[in-house]
Amino acid sequence: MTELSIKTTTVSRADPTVWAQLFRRKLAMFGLGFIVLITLGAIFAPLIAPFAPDEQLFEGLTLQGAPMAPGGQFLFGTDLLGRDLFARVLYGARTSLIIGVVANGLALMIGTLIGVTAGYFRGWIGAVLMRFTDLMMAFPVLLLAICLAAIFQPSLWIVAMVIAFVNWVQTARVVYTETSALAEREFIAAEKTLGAGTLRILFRHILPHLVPMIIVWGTLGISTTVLLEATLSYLGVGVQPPTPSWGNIIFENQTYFQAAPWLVFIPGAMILLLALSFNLLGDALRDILDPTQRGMR
Amino acid sequence: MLAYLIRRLVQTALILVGVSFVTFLLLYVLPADPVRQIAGRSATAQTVENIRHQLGLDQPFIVQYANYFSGLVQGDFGRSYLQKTEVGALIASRLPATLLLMLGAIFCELLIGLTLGSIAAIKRGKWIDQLLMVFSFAAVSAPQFVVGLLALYIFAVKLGWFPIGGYGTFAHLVLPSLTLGIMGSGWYSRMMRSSMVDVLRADFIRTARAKGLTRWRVLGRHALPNAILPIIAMIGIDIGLFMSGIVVVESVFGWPGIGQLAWQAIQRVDIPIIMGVTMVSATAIVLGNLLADLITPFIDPRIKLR
Amino acid sequence: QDYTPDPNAVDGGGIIVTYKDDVATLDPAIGYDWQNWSMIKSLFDGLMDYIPGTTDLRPGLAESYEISEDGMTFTFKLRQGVKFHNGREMTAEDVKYSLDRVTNPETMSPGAGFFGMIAGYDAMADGSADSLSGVTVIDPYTVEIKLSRPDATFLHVMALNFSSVVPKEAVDEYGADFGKHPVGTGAFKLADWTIGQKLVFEKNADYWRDGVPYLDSITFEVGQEPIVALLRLQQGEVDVPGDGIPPAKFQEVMSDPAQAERVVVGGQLHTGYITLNVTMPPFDNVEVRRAVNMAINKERITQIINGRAEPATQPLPPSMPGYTTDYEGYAFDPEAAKAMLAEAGLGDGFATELYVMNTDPNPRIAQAIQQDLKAIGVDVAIKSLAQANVIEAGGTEGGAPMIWSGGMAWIADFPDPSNFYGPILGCAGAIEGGWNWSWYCNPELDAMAAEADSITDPAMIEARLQKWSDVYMKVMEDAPWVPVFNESRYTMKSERMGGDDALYVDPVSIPVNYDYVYVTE
Amino acid sequence: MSAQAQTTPGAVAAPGIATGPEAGAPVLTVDGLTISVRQDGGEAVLVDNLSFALGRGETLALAGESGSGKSLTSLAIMGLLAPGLRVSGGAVRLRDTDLTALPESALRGLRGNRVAMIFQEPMTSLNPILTIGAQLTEAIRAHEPVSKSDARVRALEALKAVRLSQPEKRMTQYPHELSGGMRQRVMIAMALALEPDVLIADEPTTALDVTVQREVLDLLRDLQREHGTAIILITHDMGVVAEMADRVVILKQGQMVEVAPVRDLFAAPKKQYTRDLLAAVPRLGDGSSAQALPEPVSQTPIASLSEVKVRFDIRGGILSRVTHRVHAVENVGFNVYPGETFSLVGESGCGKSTIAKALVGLVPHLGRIELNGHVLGGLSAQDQKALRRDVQIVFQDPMAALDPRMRVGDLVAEPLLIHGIGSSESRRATARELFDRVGLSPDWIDRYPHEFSGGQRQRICIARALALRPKLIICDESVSALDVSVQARVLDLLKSLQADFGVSYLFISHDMAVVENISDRIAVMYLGQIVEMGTRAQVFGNPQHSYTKRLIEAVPVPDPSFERPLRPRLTGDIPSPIYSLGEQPERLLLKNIGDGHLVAVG
Ligand SMILES: Nc1ncnc2c1ncn2[C@@H]1O[C@H](COP(=O)(O)OP(=O)(O)OP(=O)(O)O)[C@@H](O)[C@H]1O
Ligand SMILES: Nc1ncnc2c1ncn2[C@@H]1O[C@H](COP(=O)(O)OP(=O)(O)OP(=O)(O)O)[C@@H](O)[C@H]1O
Ligand SMILES: [Mg+2]
Ligand SMILES: [Mg+2]
Ligand code: NI
Repeated sequence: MTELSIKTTTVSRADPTVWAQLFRRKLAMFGLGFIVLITLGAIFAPLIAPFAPDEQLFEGLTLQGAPMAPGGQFLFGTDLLGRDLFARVLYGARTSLIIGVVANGLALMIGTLIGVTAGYFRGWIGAVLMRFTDLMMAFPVLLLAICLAAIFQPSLWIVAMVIAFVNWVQTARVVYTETSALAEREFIAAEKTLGAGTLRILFRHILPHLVPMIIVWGTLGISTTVLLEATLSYLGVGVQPPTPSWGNIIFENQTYFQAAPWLVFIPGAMILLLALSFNLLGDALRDILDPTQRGMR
Repeated sequence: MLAYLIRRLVQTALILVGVSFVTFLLLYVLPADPVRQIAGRSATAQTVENIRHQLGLDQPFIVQYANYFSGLVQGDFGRSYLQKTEVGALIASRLPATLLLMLGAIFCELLIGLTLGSIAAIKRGKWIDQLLMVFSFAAVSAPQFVVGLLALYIFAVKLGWFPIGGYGTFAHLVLPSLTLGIMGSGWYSRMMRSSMVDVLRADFIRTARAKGLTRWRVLGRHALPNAILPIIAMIGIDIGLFMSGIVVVESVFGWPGIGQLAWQAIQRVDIPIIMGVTMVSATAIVLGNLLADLITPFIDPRIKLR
Repeated sequence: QDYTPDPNAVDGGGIIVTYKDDVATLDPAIGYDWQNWSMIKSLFDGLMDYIPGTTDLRPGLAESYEISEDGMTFTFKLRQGVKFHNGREMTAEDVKYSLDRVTNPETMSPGAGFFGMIAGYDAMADGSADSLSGVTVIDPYTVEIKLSRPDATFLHVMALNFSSVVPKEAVDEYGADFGKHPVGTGAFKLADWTIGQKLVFEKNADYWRDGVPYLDSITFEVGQEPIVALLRLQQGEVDVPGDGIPPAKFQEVMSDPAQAERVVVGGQLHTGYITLNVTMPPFDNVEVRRAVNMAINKERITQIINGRAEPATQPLPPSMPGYTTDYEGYAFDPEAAKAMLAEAGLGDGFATELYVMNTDPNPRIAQAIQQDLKAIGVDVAIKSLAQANVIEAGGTEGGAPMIWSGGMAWIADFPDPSNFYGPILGCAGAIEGGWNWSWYCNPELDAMAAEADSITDPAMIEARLQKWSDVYMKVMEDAPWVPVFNESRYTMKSERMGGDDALYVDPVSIPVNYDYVYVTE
Repeated sequence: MSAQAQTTPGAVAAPGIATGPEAGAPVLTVDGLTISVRQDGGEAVLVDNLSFALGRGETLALAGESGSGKSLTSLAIMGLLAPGLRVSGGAVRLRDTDLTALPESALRGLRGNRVAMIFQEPMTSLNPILTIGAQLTEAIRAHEPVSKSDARVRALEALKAVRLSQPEKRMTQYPHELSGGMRQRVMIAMALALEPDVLIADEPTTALDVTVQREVLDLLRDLQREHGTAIILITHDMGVVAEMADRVVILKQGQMVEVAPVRDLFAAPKKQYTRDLLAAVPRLGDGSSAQALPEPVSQTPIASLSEVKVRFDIRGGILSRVTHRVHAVENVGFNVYPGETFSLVGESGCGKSTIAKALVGLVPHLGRIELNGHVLGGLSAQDQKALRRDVQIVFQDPMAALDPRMRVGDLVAEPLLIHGIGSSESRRATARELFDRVGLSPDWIDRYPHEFSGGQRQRICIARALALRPKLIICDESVSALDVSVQARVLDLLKSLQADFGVSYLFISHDMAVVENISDRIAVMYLGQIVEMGTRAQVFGNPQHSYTKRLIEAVPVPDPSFERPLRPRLTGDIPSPIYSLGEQPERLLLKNIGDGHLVAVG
């Protein structure tokens, strides 16, 4: 198990400068700032939010039952039940962060692991893993969701698990293709002749080359999983009304995007910014940690 | 190669059997009774039992599956519970529209994604790169329903360039393809950028430039094919991802595809249709992946099919 | 005659109607969606019919009918010279064949249960007979139908789509695909059906009613998102959006006078309600059920759906005969409700679940209900699921404590008070897989209902309706339901559409009675 | 300004050119060129104020220490410096145009057409997913409006000119299917086909055996004669410098040490560095003076090969069926004993690297390979790992063999880590020490591979192989890119390790002088088979096989005044190891002609 223990050496050596370099990058700092802001907002939502997220305010609806536009008493306006959208977005961040970061991260990890293994070994291990991936991809996810919804009590963790369980397949496939190309490179052969174990080759030599792609999948995955959560919740697997999530706010209100655009565009912008922030941060970290990019800005 | 192909086709068949079994099982345990959907709200218990018997739904699971499966291998998808029509015919009548839409979407994705991704990679770190990054993320974060309606509103209603939904001519195809493809184009452009950045650094690009090749040739002939490898893998995936988006896009644009059929069937537990659509889309996905795997060695000769 | 044709009506022209969902079938024995219901009505005819725009019965393919003294035998005299779309004349044999077909288990008709009062039905249902013994062909133009029990709703049943007369040879020819190749006697015939895209009906020139239909053709475009359909209506591409005005567009339409003018409002035979499962504690306590009834703010809920409904007081909708006009229902009074709960020993409230179908606006309504109940200390968890799952939970004993009926709600099959009782409030429905989701079973009321339905004498109609009124008042006392609102129908039409407004909110032909509307240009 | 436009006639093979009408006007002038790299805290200068001029038809040799900035200078001329590097001062003029000031679009028109370049590392410089043919024809068509088929014909000619066997077949192959020398010849063919005004050749013959090198050099001279091409030749091989160059620029650490006509330089070097450099040049015949090692008779071999065969499939057709086979290695057998240096020499593409790869299990082989008593194949993971500790290989193409995303220090320390040796500090210390021993600054261990020069990378690979102190090191052209002084140093290092620890070497090289210098025994390979094998004295002193003789004759002599006896240029079919399915090369039988000196008969 000496294979993995090296990890710290390089990182720690670069560590002091990573932060310093990060601080010099405006965009990365913007990303970090937004992530921190949203996380704090989610944690301290009860202190910040002017109303409870599920309180259907009498003054939140016009007499005809129309929601209030942003501004005035309601910062982000109100939704179709007269609830304060600002409060809902704040509380919704809790769900969406868990889905976008945890579930998506888990899916990414599983996918990478399976993809790398299959791509490196090819042969029957690769065949088995990739055919399993095919199977999962071909599998009707919505149906599974409907089934789970009826069997389990809906909960955030179930939907997170479902997302992690079904969303790794795409990553796995792409990682697989990349890895099988990498595995043919000469430096991997060189590593083998040094006696490097499989784990070491996979984690120290192949994985770093996949990092840019993993950043792409990971950050774009934030958006898609947050939206997927809404679909699954809609079918009854995940959070149930009135618990807000950015995805379900959009989902519930998307037909009203002309009558009450704020109901779709504000949570939409949040998702976009969250994914973008992670991307900016990830890109910056990659630039800093990845030597081959040095001096390219 | 031939041996590989045969092996993969056998595996494909096995996967499809697996998918059919699991889906059938899911539908079996699904706490929603198709018979009650058929019988309707005024039915007596007797009627319900009659129908259940007629459809063979009172038999043990294994028997039901065996019956379905034996039909399947003979190309018989069964009859819809609610429409009473042959599922095969229903799917066949809608499949062309869906395939057309998917092709259109893939075309849009590739066109937009590869172009923007390449531009971003070339202009790495410039403002246009950042702008394109925001575009990609917006494309991925935007709910397709809203994108579709906005597109319809702007290009069909306000500008009148395209018909407001419908099916038939090329003009009908443009907006739905674009809507379905826009999300993928976000993915593709990010993927493309990332792999292009890598490739542009390679020594052989330097060689190509040293030959004095035009910019287009360096990009098109040397950088693109090297960068496109992960993209190829995505096309197989896309077919799977489309299956979820297609429901929305089809209904916004009134596109007579398979998505709407599937959605209605799911809601009403019309098992033969659900099974049929699942099998067809599973086949498409698995074959799409197979195709991607077959193409890769042609693009990167270092990879060998094993 | 029973109906005066519109003097301004002009012949010719075609209209375009859109729907989101595809049309499953046009087989009258099978079609039971609200969208193919009116299409089938235009393609087929039954012995009985309704006066357009009303809930009043009139003879259809039957020229006249006679009822025996005991109300157990009906003798229908058929119209002569009525031709099927295939050119053959319709005879009494066809009537008998059609009734046999719909009650034959092999047909798997969801409407078979309606025919339970016809003699010989039971033998059909259990498969021991292949023909209804109660239906006899007297001569080519006379059919006699014997009942096994007196039933006042029988004539309404004869007006149902399920009773439509179909030609045997066409059914035999197409077999299970008859639903895609319908042949009837209706005002329109199917000209073209492009699956998943559109259906074209064309005028039946040989139609047996004189003067109608006016339209040359109707095109149904399916698979069209309601919002887009409305957009197309605003562009003048569509004449009637079959799914109505989508909630998201409702205010926009109503606030524009030019558009609002083209909206026709009418009642429909609909009630939205919450079922309270009387077999599950604490709803087995009538006090708790009453308290819940008093806790729901129906005004607010109607506000949420943009005022497209009237608060309801009882199971029956106001336009239904037998509606109790002077009944106030449970008043909205959270304080009293709270007190009542305390009395029932639930002063600290309790936790329960509310099942709801997951299409807008139902989850929203459920959330409003949730908030109302929270105010009296009841903690409601919402389970928002696909329709089939909700129906399943409702039909499972102990499956769902509360269900909001929206989206699956009871729209009457025919305008008779009995239609709101049997399957959804009677003991017959309180079974595994049944539709009585509150599992409310009161044998006493069942007896009353049977009694009311056995009053077949037209002269006694008032007495019958009073009986029904009593039944529903008793139901309200036991409070297995919270009737929430009666939804109104808002139909929008294009500028060129003509015809009486009543035709656009026809209670039995939704959205439009195609046979009588016309276009002005 | 030290550079003058004057040229001195006197190049051996092309006496007429330098005095040609245009000789006076420089084609290319490099004027005060300074190249710097952006680093964390500012800029560091890599090439400092370099000036020289190149006349028409002239050959200018850039020689000097590995890492002195030769490659950077040539890249700067092409305008192809990697991002992060930039020309921070001076100018490069092609006739009158200042290339450093030209926009990319204008440069593009000049590249390939007027100035062409042969890159140092051929593996990474060829597009891995395009066939050789595609890459060649494309270069031709980029500048001349010829049809595809014409371009193909010319590409074929170019491949034939560099003496690549079966050029038609090669056209359809991919870079990774060619041997190192073949790739290099493809690069040369590409540049030659363009017939540019100025050709920059960065170590063009490092991977070529001397006979082919000879051909290629002749070819360059032909080009020069026919088209008046001016050549900048970067090489560390003083023999090549002596034979080819008109003038020589000596570089050290980014600075010009000396510039002089070739004869003057060799005859009377002015600077100490130049003198050292020349003194370090290995000469054929020197090796015989080295002391002979004890006879390794009684010992068991550390590596033993018998009847080893390696074949590669070539697929064709839509179904990718195997149509041909490369018989890369055929029935090779030899032993390497502990403490011995065994050299493999032979024509480029004859299977040397393939044997090396088979020894470390990277290509599947037939026959028997025994390493340290274990038969290769079917070993347990543990045994395999242990074996890997004992046998190390230094790959031919150093850039491709280093993980581009790891710091070189980590790369060098990695074998220790893999085998669980030492603590992280001690490993780091070892890495620093190894860097020092191969002549690299220990301060560079936190850099990444792409930040080094070709020769430096080669040394990193050597350092990595040494880290474990293995029993057998396979060196595949491992000193080919090193300048002579560093080369001498590295060779000394290898020898001292051998003396101290009894390390054995399997040494693959095309540089006969080096081979003679270092080897105990030598095997000469030709087309996958061994044609002659014996001790150094036997092979160099008494070459029997015609190919061996040719090889020794072709060695360039580091003396500009040396007159090479005229020999007919090689013509006719170039033998190739590719056979159709079912065909086999004829098996050569080795005959012992005394004292274990084996020679192929027939
Ligand atoms: N991208 C880079 N970043 C930093 N330093 C670099 C970079 N590229 C090259 N160098 C340094 O510049 C110096 C000159 O490199 P160059 O490649 O020109 O050497 P060279 O003379 O060609 O040597 P060799 O004969 O070994 O190929 C070397 O010391 C190298 O470490
Ligand atoms: N992967 C491969 N596929 C097909 N042919 C190959 C492959 N690798 C090597 N060859 C062929 O095998 C033969 C021997 O190659 P090898 O690399 O061993 O030559 P070499 O003796 O090391 O030559 P050089 O001195 O030029 O490096 C060549 O003809 C080459 O084309
Ligand atoms: Mg160099
Ligand atoms: Mg080699
Ligand atoms: Ni020429």
